[in-house]
Amino acid sequence: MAIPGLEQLPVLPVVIPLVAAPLTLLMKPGRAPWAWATLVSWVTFVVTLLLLEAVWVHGPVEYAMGGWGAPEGMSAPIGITYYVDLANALVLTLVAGIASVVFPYAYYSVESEIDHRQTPAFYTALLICFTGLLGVTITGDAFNVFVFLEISSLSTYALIAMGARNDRRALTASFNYLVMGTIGATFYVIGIGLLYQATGTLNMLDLHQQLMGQSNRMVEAGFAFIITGIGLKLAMVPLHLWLPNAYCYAPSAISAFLAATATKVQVYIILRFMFSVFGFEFAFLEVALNAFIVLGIVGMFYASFVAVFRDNVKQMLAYSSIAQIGYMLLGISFGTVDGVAASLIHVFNHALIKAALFMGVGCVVLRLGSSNFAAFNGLAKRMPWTAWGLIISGLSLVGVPLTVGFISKWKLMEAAFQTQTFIPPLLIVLLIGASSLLAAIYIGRLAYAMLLQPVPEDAEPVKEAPHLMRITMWIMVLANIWFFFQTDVTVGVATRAAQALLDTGLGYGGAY
Amino acid sequence: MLSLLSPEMAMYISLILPIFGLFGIMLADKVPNVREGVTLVTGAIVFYMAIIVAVAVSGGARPGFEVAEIIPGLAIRFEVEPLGAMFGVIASGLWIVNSLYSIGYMRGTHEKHQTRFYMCFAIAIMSALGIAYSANLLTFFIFYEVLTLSTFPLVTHKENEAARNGGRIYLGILLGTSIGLLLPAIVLTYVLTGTTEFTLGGLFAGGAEGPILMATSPVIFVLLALFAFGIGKAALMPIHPWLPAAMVAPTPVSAFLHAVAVVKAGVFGILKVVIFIFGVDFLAEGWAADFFLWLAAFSVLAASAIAMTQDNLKSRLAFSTVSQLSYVTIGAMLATSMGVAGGATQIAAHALGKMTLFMCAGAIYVAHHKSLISEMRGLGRKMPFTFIAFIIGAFSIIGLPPMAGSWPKFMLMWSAADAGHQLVFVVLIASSLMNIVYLLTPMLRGFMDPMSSGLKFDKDCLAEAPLFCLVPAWITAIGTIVLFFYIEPLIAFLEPVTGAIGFGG
Amino acid sequence: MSDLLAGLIQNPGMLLIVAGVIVALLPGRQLRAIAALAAIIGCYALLASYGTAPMDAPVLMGESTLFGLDLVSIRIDRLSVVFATLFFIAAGLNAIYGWLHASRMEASMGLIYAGAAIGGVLAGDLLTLFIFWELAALSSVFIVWGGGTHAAFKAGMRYLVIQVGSGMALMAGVALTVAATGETAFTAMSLTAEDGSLNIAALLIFIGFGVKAGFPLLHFWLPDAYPRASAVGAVMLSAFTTKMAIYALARGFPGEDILMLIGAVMAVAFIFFGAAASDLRRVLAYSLNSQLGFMVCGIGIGSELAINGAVAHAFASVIYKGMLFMAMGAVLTRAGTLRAAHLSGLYRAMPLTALVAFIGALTITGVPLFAGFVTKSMTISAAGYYEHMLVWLALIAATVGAVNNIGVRIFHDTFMGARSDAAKVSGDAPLPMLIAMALAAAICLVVGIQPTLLWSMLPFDYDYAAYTMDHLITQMQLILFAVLLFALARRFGLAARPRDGVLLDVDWLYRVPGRIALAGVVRGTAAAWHRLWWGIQAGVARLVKGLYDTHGPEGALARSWPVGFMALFTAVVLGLMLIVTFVAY
Amino acid sequence: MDIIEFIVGRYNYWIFITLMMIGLYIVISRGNLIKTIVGLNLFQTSVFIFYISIGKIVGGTAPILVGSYKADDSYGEGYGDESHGAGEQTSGAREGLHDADGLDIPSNSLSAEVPAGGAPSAVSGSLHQMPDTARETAAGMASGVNATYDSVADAAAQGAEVIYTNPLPHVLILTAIVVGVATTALGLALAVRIREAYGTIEEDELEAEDHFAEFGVPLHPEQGQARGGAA
Repeated sequence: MAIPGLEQLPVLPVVIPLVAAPLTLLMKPGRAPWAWATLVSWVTFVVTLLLLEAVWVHGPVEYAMGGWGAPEGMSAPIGITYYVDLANALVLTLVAGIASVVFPYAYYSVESEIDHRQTPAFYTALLICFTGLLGVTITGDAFNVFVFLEISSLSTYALIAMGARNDRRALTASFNYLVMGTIGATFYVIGIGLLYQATGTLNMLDLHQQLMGQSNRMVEAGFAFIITGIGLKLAMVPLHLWLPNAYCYAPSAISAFLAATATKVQVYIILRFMFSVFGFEFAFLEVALNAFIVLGIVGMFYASFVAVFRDNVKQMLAYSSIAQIGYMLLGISFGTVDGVAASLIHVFNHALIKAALFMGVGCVVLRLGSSNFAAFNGLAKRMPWTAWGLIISGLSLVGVPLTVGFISKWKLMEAAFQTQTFIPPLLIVLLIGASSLLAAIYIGRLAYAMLLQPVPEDAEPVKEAPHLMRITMWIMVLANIWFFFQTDVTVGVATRAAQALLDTGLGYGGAY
Repeated sequence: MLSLLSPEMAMYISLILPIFGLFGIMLADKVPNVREGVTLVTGAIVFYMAIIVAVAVSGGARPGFEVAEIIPGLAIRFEVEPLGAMFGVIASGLWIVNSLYSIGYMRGTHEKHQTRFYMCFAIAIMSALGIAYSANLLTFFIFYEVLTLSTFPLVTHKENEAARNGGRIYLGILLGTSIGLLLPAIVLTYVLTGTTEFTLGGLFAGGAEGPILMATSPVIFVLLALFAFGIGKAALMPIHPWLPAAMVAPTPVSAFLHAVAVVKAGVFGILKVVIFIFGVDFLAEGWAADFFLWLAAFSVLAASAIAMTQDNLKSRLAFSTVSQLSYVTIGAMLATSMGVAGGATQIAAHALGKMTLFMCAGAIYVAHHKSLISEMRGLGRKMPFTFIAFIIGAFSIIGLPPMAGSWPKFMLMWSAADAGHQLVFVVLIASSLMNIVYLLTPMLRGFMDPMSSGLKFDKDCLAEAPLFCLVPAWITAIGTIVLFFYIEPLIAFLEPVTGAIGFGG
Repeated sequence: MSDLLAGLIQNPGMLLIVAGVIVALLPGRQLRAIAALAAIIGCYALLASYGTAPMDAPVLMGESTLFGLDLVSIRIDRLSVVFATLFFIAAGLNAIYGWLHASRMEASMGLIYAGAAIGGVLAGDLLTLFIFWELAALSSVFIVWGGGTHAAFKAGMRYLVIQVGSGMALMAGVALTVAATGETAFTAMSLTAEDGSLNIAALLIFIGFGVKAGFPLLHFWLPDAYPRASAVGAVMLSAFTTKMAIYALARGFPGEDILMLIGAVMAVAFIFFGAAASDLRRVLAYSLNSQLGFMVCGIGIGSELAINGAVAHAFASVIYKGMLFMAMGAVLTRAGTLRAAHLSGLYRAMPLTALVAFIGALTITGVPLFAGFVTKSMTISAAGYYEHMLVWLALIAATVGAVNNIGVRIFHDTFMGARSDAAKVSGDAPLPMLIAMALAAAICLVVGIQPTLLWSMLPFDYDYAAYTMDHLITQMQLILFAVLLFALARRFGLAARPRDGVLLDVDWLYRVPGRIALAGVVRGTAAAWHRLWWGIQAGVARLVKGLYDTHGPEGALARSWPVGFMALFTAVVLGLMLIVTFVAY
Repeated sequence: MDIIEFIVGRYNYWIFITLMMIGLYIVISRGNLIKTIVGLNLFQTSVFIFYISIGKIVGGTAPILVGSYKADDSYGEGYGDESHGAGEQTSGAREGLHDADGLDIPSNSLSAEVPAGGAPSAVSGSLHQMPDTARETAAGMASGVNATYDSVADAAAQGAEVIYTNPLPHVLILTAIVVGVATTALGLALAVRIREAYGTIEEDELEAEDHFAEFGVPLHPEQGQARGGAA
């Protein structure tokens, strides 16, 4: 890469929060850790933006950790490489962007939900989690993915458990997540081990080179382990069982952050492995893609049905996330540029949507102390800003035009129409429509409660959420609208990213 | 004055002003007179703007502007053509009438949440105008959804169990069909053609380069099915139940939204799709439309039959609306220029006629709290003005001169003759005859029969509804007669899009 | 002002309609009657100012364009003018007749009805004809409802349905014509197309006309509705609708062979219904229908003489039939009933009315010196001349029937004989009614004595001498023979007075099986839908319940599971994946 | 192929799989949180063994350069052909693996004799069969010394004489062990907190309490504190 002064750019998104994290622990409880974390997230966000721009202009960027790149004449780098193309640049920007909004948002929510003395620890964990998510995205080394995955996961377990002050179930949820997450990660490691045994390399691009045209049981088994492992982290139906409680009982800010980023990063990993690593020549890919169609559709409906019946808004949104992951899987399963682009677009858009929604719920939890439906009755009168923010982002979730959700749905349907799978395209599109409708039902339930239900008579008057929370939430809400009109960032980048991924997957272009 | 505002500016104003009106209404929450005043002033201005636009359109202009291009080929854009201008004028004009009526009704029945009521109405009218002025399917879809959502609080206005149930069905079917079917249809259109713009002559017909698909392709059928059922507001059987379900709303809502804005938005959409997406001639070439023609014909008759059995006046009118809306669908699916012109005329004629009927039904409710036909016997003698207005409206629906409703029937028959579907005659004639039975009988019983037992009057004098209820009903009733005589200008106005000026047109 | 309205408003009929609307707003019966009469005279003056024109060179006025079609609101030729004049006379007589007794609605609607009929006969094109056609239906139904009884209401509904059906058939025919030819001019057409096939458009129009003309099987509305109107209303009804249809047939289907058959059947068949009816106005209605048969026959024959005869008979028929309805109306006004079984010997109380009825009977039976003689003989001559034996026989038979129905039943049985209880009324008809009846009787006499007055107005110049020995002898023989026959029959009890009760006509078909079938279809459709709809709702409810059981907070698919279960599940999924990969590989 | 050899020859896999299954079984079947963590630990440990065993060659030594460079034409050229050569080699090796019957897992026979003959044997099937062991070794060493390519090639060529154990899996698994320790620590900490919050670390009891808290009715009224649907 030839941008003077920016040679070290790819490493910064990981290094900055990683270095900042332990420093946070040294700070006094209160504003300082929060301000520091926020600052870090902003700086990181700027870095990722620069990175995105660089990748957009100059093409994929490779960065060899410690200068241990590929020796002259050798295809594989020796050390760990960071490899940034548009796909992960987009996800990186997304994660950093979400963080830069959620971290400032977190202040009041954290103050109320977490023991004051623990705040430095909280922000430390948050930054580590942030690091992990960025690292997973940015790295080009399969084993390094595991390391970062566990970095983010471990801190996530801790963060979720911090919700225990509000509800002790956070502890069990966290514990369950820990067990499941560890199993998932271990599966992943086994898979990587098998691949390593088969190819002798861990670098993803090199793995792809080695695996081209090769299929044997070891690789197949590796594939199975990796997909199961990532699927578990991704909360792909039927491996989603840990997610609802984890998202539900986590502190509000954490719910918002995780829902918007964690699973999204996993989707990226799946994409990376399926197309960049295994590729279309890999015999089993097609079976997997077909399985993803089914899993995606099942997830879309099953989780939506559950969400419809939930009485806790956070749980409802958690299940909704599972359903939305179904859309992403569906997009991937088409195995076309449009499909993968649609998936990436939905990754981006859904992050905005869910962040806004969970932030809104966080405001309600802060003021009313509950995320049960009952608390939302008449909310439009009591906390109009929060309520309307929730409604708009809810509409976005449904896929109503003028919000980003519509773009996702549009691209997904467009992709479905252009794809030949064993299910007729029209049927898939109609199913997408039908599942959007289920989203409309549960969001409609929420909107109905907020807009048309009377305020409980014995309710005490409440204030709106603090300005900071409202503003940050509304930044997300407005982003939901802004990115409807400004689709260059999503559609443009995602399409090119998908193109690159698929080119790699098809065995030409892309890689080096 | 007309020249002071460009039609584009008028479009901006008419799309944005209702929002300001909304805030005005909100601010005037506690002062009903000011609140209703704001509604009326907004309505008057919007109506005026719609007329400016229509005048410009009749002069051959196609004012329009683009808000944003989302994805290449997919933009939020407005452009007015005669059909839209007509719908805009109807919707905004009748909004004023309806606002007057609402004052009488809402105060007369002491409804709660009147501010919310007027606010939702303002959004609904804005979205109706947005639908009218949309230049492509995406924009149409957006405002279509806004219309659905903004009318939901109106439907559930009474906030009792029945209202909630009705609202659930209303929203379920309308949202379900639009997201589940209409959106896929739009996406498929986009996938096939790379755009969703309403193109004169038909997007699929393809203009000079020739059609994108064979007119006989099954894809055309699938698309037409998605559109015909996806635009659920057109209430084509079997997706009509939302319309009777919506009758739980206060009568002004039924009168305006479910006789004018909402349902007309639906059939307007069907017409737009047939004219601008498929292309009338293109559709006529294939076989796809025939199925929907007969489905619409079935709707006409079956809905009439169901209407006959309804004792609740409003639900009888609702099924009548289902039946009458299918006229427009028939017109569209006949796929001739006279057919679409007939459909377009039916939009205008039925809007006036059915609104009269609903407002009269509401007037009866305001005056005597009667909604069942069996309770209205002999009432006509007490409120003759209401009942006579109803009868005029009914005559229009039946299709008797000199009420506007007769022309669409004639045009549809003409079109059926053109298309060679003589069986449509039978349907239209049977529909008229059934209309007589179920629309006129209750009203005449109001004059002829002895007073229902539930009605007690101390004094032997008239017991009419408030003037605010009565005058609007008479305005629209007279409107049907006026439109009868002014049909030719309307046809000429629509000619650029329908291609129908009559024989040889 | 729109083009269409500007064209229409030149039509005197349209002006009369406007006058009708204004009259509706006026207070007081007298004032309304005066205004109505003034409007009638004024509009007639307008018509008169248009003059007349020969059949082959009509004067067209009030042109406008609609759907690219040329509409002609007024066509002045001798056929249209004679009917328009007739309708003006009838309207004038009705206004006088109803001076004191017409309700607001009847006064107004009567004027609109007359206006619609006048507009219809003047209409130069099919669309304008359609407009007035429907307007006539629309306004006349209010007159039926003017009867004010539940029976009148129901009969009115039936009347409206069939009348609108007629209009719709006309509309359909017009639409077909227009679509095929682009022409709407109302000219002679044929039921057979050029290639010999059936002309659907013409057939639809023919059916539309036929309904109003009371074709057999399509006629039932007539004896159903007319007797149920008020005294004034029935007079109004008797004049316009059917004659308008006769005009339309004469204009549209002259010489259409099928009309001869239809006319013959009408002329004969309705005699028997008339004889069996108990309500006297019903008798008149059937008689009217039978007389229409004369005209239809004339039109079917299609010669100039026959057309002239049909038109002349229509003219006479409106007057004398109106007169008879007026007489019966007067009886109804005074006696309060028209049940044949309850009325006899009325002449003592109502001598002048009896006289009018007598004149009416003489006219309709075709006694020389009365209008009926000259007009009937024209048609009968036309039929004879052209050797339409069957038609000739039918017309003769109808004349005989008229003797019974009008001469015997209406005049003799009602006014003569012993005075029944119901006949003990306070006095003769009110003055305006008497004036109207006298005027009508005068017209009958004038036309009968000086037929050339009417001849000059007929469509074709045809030198016809009514008072020839041949005609006189034939007619007198017929009448005397018929009177003798009925007298003998009555003496030997062969022709008893009909008892009260419902006379079943074709309307039975729709009153009983038709109604049951329609109700069945309607109820069936509605029930099927409701069942389906409830089924759908119940199904959805069941589905939601089922989903709740599985997906609800406590459902197996949605509850929180212990970690062991999750792990097991994951292991199972992994196992499946491995198996699938191994199998697939 | 002899079935016994097949089984015995892959004993490291059997150990790994057995351990893994035991761990997983404990996680699945034990309701006690601590036991769950123990199971999880076993489960992870099995993976450590798996990794270590795939890197191990009997008789192999730590990847420290020994001896001196011996020119071996074929081998040297092989590497001299850059990635192309490497690719060929790998694919050749992979075919060899592929042909291996049974599990299709390349035989990683720890008991195999080290054949004489140096370089060619490094890629022959009977020796430790990591196809790119040599290359990886080279790479690992190269990174270790941060040397130029030439020296790497030299070193590789030299190393080819000595059997090195592949160090990379060991390195990787060190990281994994750290992760595992952290996980265990966190899990135990959580167990402590759960015990503080609920007074129990038995899962079924936790579940019952949560259920009661949420729905207000006992989870299994008829069975008391019986275990839920997991079984």
